[in-house]
Amino acid sequence: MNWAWFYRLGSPLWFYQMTTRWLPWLSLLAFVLLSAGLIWGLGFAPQDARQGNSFRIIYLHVPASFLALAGYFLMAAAGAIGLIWRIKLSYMVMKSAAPIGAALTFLALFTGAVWGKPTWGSYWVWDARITSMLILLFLYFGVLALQYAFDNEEAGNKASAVLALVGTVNIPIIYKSVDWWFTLHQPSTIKLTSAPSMHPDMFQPLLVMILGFYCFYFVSLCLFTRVEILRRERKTAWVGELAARSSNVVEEGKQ
Amino acid sequence: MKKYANNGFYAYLRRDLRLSHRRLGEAASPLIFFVMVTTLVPLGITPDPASLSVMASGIIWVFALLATMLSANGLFSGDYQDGSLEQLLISPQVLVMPVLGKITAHWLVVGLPLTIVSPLLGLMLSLPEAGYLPLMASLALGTACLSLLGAVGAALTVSLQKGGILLALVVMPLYMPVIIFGGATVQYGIDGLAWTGPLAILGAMLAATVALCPLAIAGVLRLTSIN
Amino acid sequence: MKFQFQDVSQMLNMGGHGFYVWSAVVVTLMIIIGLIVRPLRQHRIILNQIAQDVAREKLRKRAVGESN
Amino acid sequence: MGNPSLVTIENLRFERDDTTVVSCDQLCLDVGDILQIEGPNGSGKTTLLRLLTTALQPLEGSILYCGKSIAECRLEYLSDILFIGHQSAVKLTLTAEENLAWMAPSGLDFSSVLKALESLGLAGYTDIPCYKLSAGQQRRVALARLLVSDARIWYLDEPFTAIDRDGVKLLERCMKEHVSSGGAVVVSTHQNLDVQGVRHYPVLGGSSLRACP
Repeated sequence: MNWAWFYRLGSPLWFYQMTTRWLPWLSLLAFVLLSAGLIWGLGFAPQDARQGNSFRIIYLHVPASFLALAGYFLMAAAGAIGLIWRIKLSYMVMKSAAPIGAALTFLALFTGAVWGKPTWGSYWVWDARITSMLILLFLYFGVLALQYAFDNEEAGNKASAVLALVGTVNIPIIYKSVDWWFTLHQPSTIKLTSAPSMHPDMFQPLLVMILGFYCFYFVSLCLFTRVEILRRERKTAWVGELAARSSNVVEEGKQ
Repeated sequence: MKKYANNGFYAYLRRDLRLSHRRLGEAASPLIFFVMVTTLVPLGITPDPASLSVMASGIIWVFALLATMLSANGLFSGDYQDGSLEQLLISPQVLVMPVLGKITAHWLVVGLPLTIVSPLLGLMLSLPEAGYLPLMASLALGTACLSLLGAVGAALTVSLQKGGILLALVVMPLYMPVIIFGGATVQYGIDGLAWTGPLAILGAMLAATVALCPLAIAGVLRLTSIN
Repeated sequence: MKFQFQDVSQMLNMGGHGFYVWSAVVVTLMIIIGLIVRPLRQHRIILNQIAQDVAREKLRKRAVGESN
Repeated sequence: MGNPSLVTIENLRFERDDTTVVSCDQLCLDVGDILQIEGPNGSGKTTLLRLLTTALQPLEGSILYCGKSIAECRLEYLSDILFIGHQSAVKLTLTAEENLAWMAPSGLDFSSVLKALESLGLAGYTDIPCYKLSAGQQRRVALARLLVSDARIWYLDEPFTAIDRDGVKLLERCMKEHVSSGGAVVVSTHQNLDVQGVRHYPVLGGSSLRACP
């Protein structure tokens, strides 16, 4: 069972070259999807009967919370691969996934809060989904803080990988217990998240936005990972040559 | 296979209890913290018994959580400083048992006294009559859960100098389900509902953490003892 | 599927909810652009630093070469 | 105990932050050996010892105990080694007796613990908490393990720090007795031991070790 292809998959050089080729196309696709979805959702989708136009924030809130959660699982998976097969690249992917996930979770919280104001009259509502999203943000902060607390890079990667795994085990428990807690205290009010059977005209732009957010997520992840690769492999030959080549380009441009 | 005095669950349980016994002042500080900080509430918010009794169960649970978390740091940092953690890592035994022994010792020194003292604080915060039994039951199980989860945080931050506050940051989200069901148990008791329901869920959480946390801790101690 | 608003001012107002919708859109765009621009900037900074390291290394080697 | 040597290292390599800290092609430790690891500070001596005691995971290569890789007979190997590192692993609030009884093999009677401590010049200091002892005395409590332990392989990381001259002599005598009675010692120190038949092992840090001398 030769694992050559698997380890080749894990080589930073291969990842860097592969992303140099594919990244422009992926970012173009992300741009098209996002702008189309946004214009469609904000401009063309029909108004919601009860919430009026404020429901349009769903086109930002739902994709962001999807990505926030999916991002955490991706980060934990990258950490697990790093721990089990000791592939340096997967640690780099984990390190890059953390800040993006945290930013998207914050975005989900912000859009949720802004959405709460017109529908419920106050920015912060202890709704089940919003509360679980807040705890997810704390989980992200835990991983980020642990990552940069160690001066030994190796220990930092392993500790935050384990924390991400522990967090993954806890996420379903947290979500279930927050839902249960929510029904305990406010059984009557409608839940923000119960996706009302949406009119197809409203639903299609949401799908486009979710796809757009996924593409954007992978573009950003690749960009952050490439920076991490350069930082970690700065002593290798190919990085030195790459840097030399790019700085010449800059000098020629200057003359 | 040669056997050693320091192998296994009871060896570490006895040793840690003896260590805490030698430094009783230090061991009792979480308890004193728990009592003192609970007296802040009437001073800070309101001494009026009616409004206190509404908040009593939540307050006691939150401060029990904080007391356990503050004391979790000492679980491994003492051993790390004087080198006995390294001796533990290379001792011929499965790492899970001594870790469980240390956590049980931590619970006996911190969790149990909190549970025993909690009715006294219930009195101070005018907790309704029906709340005392569920309070003690939920704290007994809950503090054990908190000790186990806090130990995971302690293992993650053991090699850091300023690990204390980071431990709180790392462990706090993991504590949230425990406090939800802990508070709910007492609330159900006060409202006259069957409070054994949430208590059972707390028991399930304890079973899960007893099974999984020592494994995670053993893994983390081996991985991050690099320097 | 037709455009929901007659003119720009109605689109901005969005039946009174315009402020919330547009503030959410603005923050979303800021975060998305930020998550793209920041790594690109870091990428350029690191490349320049490495280029300087490589140049400095060459200098040192040449100096050592001349000295012995 | 079979003809393969007690501990064999085969092309061991360990990296820290992408720099090779330890790379040892071949090293064999037989019964009756005293192996002294020498080298400037930071040349990887302690890392090599920590690799031998499985505290660190090597990047490549393997360590064999009596011919079997330690991955298979991990508990057996660990029960046969004794490691004394820079830190003395002595709990300051416990007394010297309690500390030694804690680190000694189980079933060891109290008198032999006392005898070991006294022979290291700690008579009279054995029942007071260790924070009352000086650093040298605390170090001796850790070294008293050598007298009570029945592990065959000793890994000693700079055991002579904070130990006075006659303490050093006593330790060298212990090593000689241990080695002659079927044990082996790997010691990393800067002092030269006046013991015959010591094999020297310079660790050059970063560069690869020469083969078995």
